[in-house]
Amino acid sequence: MSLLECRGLTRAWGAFRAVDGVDLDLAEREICAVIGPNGAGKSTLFAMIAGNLRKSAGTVRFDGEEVSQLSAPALASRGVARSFQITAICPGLTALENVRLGVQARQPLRWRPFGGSAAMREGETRALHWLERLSLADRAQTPAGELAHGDQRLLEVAVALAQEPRLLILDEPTQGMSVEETRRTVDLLHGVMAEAATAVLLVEHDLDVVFALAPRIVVLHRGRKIADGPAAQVRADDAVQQAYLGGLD
Amino acid sequence: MRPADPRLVLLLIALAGVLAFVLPGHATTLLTEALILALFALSLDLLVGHARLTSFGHAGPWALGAYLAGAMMLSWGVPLPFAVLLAGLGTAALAIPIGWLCVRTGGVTFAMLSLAFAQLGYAVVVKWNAVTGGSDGLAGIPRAGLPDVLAGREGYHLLVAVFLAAAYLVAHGFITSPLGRIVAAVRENEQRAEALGHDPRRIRLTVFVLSYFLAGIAGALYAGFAGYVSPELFFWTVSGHVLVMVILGGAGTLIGPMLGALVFFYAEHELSALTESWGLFLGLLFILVVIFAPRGLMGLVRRTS
Amino acid sequence: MDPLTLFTLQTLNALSLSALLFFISLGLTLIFGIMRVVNFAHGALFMLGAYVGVATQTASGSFLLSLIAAPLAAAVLGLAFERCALSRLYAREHSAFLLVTFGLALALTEAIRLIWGADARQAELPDSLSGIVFVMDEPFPIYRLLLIGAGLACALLCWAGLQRTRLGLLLRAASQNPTMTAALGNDVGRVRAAVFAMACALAALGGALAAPLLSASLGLGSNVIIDAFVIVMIGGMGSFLGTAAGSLLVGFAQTFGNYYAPELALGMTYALMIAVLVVRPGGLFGRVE
Amino acid sequence: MTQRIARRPLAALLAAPALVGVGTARAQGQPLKIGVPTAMTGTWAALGSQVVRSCRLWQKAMNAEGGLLGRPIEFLFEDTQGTPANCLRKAQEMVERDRVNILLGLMASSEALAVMPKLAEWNALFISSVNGAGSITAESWVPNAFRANTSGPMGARALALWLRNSPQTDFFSLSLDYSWGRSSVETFEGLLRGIGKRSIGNVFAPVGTRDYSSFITRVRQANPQALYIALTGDDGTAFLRQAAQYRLFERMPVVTETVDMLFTRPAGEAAIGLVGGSRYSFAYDIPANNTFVSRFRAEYNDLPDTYDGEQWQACEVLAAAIRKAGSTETPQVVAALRDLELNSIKGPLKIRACDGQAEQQGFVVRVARREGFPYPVPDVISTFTAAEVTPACRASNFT
Repeated sequence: MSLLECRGLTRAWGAFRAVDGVDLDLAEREICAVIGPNGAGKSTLFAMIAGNLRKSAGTVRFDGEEVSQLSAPALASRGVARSFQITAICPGLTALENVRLGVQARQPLRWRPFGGSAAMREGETRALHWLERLSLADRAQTPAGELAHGDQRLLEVAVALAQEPRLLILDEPTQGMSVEETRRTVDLLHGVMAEAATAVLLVEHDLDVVFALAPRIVVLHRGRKIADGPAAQVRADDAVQQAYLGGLD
Repeated sequence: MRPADPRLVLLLIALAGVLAFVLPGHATTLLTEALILALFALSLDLLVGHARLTSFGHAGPWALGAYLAGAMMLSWGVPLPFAVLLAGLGTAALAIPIGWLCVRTGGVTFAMLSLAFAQLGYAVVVKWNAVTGGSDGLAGIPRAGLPDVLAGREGYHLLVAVFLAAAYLVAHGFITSPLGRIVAAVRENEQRAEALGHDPRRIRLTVFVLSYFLAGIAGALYAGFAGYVSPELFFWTVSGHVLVMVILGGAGTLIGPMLGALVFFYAEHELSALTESWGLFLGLLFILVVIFAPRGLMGLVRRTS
Repeated sequence: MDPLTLFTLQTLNALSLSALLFFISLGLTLIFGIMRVVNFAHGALFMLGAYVGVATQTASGSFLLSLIAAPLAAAVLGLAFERCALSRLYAREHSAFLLVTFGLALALTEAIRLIWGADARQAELPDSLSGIVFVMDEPFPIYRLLLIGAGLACALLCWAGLQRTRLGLLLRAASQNPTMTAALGNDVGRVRAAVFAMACALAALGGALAAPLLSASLGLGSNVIIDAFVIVMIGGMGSFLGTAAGSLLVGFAQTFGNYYAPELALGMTYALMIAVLVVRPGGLFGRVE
Repeated sequence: MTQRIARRPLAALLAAPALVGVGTARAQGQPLKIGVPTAMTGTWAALGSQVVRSCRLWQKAMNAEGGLLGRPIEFLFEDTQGTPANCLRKAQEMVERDRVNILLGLMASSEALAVMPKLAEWNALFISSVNGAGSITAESWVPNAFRANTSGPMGARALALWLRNSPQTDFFSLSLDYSWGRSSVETFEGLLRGIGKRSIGNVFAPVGTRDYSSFITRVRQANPQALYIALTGDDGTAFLRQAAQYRLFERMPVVTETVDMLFTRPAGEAAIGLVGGSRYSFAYDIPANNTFVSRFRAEYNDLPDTYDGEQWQACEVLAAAIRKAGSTETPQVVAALRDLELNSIKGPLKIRACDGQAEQQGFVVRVARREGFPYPVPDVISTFTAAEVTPACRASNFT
């Protein structure tokens, strides 16, 4: 039984259908990339899955439970973690604190109004672990807002991973990074994604990154799924080339 | 800005408490009122400093706490400590529905909604003569049920100092607690807070209710201190003054607003004793502080130390 | 009075109150709209306008001159204050503006008391304006008709100014995106200075127009500011159209409320404000921040 | 705490010109400190400035004659902005730091009601000169509190007595929706029934009302033969000006509980013809009052208004009590005040032992043009004896 089952996901603004009847299944710990030209509806699809955007039609089942109407926080506490196209981190708090908040999101007494210092300390050690895995440990005490753009992207991934999610959504993790930074990020992501027991949905423009990280690829075009399968097969698919590389209609 | 070290703050409060036995009578009474205002400013700092929700209507819970405690002590002789706590709880209970409406918005809309609720409180209190005494207010409120040693000037001062210390511990405990850190996360980035599984509105409501609870406690202590409550306590100028105390002291540090309250209180009190035109000098003082002390007085303290 | 006459008179009363409220709140919405800043000193500037208006009219005998002198004085004060205090604070948080305008309010109120003393000041209206006109054989003051006319004219003038002129375009651009406007080579600093001075002038104009009805007194400032906040919030912060609508809504609500249910009138205004802000946090016409 | 700097209030423009002592004060003894926590700024500033200048004039007069019991008078003025919170703090500081045991000149009724329960604890006494609320000498009365000034109900009573022989029978009342307004209208309507007239309605404008147009329309709709208003200060001025613009006074005479030049003067022409009770009128023609008025005009080049006269009278009452007691200690002065009789600028006066209210004459005045005065001024048109206008002991109303 798959972790995530999306049936007929649609989002329309008036006549324009940003996402048009997309079905998507994802198994436990499966890593899948979603690619497509700009405006293909990738981010819209993810926003609907993560509960950030209301669905015009379609259903989402997560871990066997019907979650179509749930809000983002509700989905998050069910084990969905995500990074955003525009980095969403707490600029005024230190990098360590940001990641610790990720760890805290899974702790049972996370809403304690008083005390909880033991759980907080334990959270910090776990957080430090994720910072090291994303090579940010040396800037643990730096306010997140003062980190470089690339590091902020990595920090956001660290926060998401710290939540030990069942499903991790990464929205263009290497966007705005230099070639060198991108290669470093891909190596880091490859390591952590293998280690973490989480399924991953990845949105990425850089095909090298996609083919490096994702065994399975889904291709969106004009809101519709035009290909879904192992990387090599999709790569050779002429419909993909048609939409992507060749004569765009 | 990071809140200061709690041990230092508790020491300062203990020092202020002990001063009652050193200072001449009138100076103690003055300091008691200043400590109550410090508690009031502390409660607002939870909203303005920690959750970045600027409230223009913080006179609302302050006056509500005063009226609740005043009525309890005047009509039913409820002992003061219980009246103060019950008044705080009553204010917190009312803060839930009010908060649910206010925290949905932010920025100036939140400020104006809180102002509107405080003014609504003023309108209700002025009209409801039977219970609130209308524009004459409630006079002759006894410090019910207090043993003589606590009802006297020094005793009441110590009681206020104890309440202030407790309120500070509650506030400091809250902002360093897991929930307190989530409030900070919501302040910093709502989208990230949602992605961490927290509903921003409900999280903001917790800090809103705690802030109103402490403001209600401060108001109740004032009712016991002055023995009189009147609709003026609801007035928007009171909200303006406490907001100025918080900003003057340095929002977000808990100790800053408490110091801001003392500085504001003594500046207005001493200046108005020196000259009828105290408004001119106090106004110019604020303008200069804003320009040359960006992070408020605590900013100055931090920069020099 | 038969019901129709009563209704007509009350409508005229409501329109004159709406015009007065429009003048009171226009300056506030202009400042917030352009600079996203709440001006605590708005009430004190309104009071300054009333005092300068009365003083000018007493000295010169011309009501028209007072309507020019009051805004001018406030504009000069506003410009000076903006240059030496506000201009240093634009990079700072909102709370800095709150505190500095609160300081200005305190200082200005005390300065007015020092200059003009504590007693209320008054000047007789010129004969041409203190007459009455019969509406369905009931007397109605000409001055209130003038107020309605002035309100309408000012509304149209401001609307046209904002929508049709280059300065208006510049103001709106600066309010939506100051950085972009600056990038396009406009000196946003000067725009802000002009806006603050203009808002002070409008507040003072409101004061000068209100003086014949209310007289210039020290309590004027603190009472007026609450009405201005209510109107600007109901109409929509920074929305010029919203301020006009808010003034009409509150003007009619207060006039008819005071007639039929004076007991509830005080609480009703705030209940109305809460209702609007809960349903539409940005106000009727405003943009949610 | 900061050493008490010798208090030199800034020579604010409005305050009296520097008091140059005419004769050197012959009094040597330790100064008699009297506390005056009043509203020198804020909405009540105009009333506060009258209280302050009247106290200063009395101080100058007393010190020129050697002070009280050989002790020079020293007033401690503190600004309360008219709010009870400030008033309590300032009064407490005067009592505890400056050893003041006599408080005068409190402004708002709410301030008096806040301070009175503390008088016993402070062992201090308070003589009211401004507060008109009936409750001060009724349900809220405390032993150390006295009221030298005419109360609200006494003003309404004098007016009702004058209205006995006026043709109008149907009255409508208008006031602000706060306790002084409500008690004033309630008293007046009760008195109307006593003189065979009737009230055909009343309306209370919300506190802070600026525009009275809909209330003026309401009055016109009720179309009474006469209108009773209980408004003072800025509210009174605003109403008179706006009602005059509607030509309301051509349709019906307007009467009021208390006529202060404070609000009739800025109302200008609109105030002409206004009839009402008066707590003090400079036009009351008796020798004591005439000397006070001439002394006042010599000092301030202005006519003494309601609260100038009331404050002076309160000071006279204090002086008489201290002389009678031969001491300035609270218990003795309080005892001396009970059943104290003296002739003040408003004629014979007796402080009642049971509730501290000064039994004194009631006056009715009409605002009219008078040559030699730049603006319309109130003229005394009728006087009533103390017995006729003072309510029963500890009653805030007339049964």
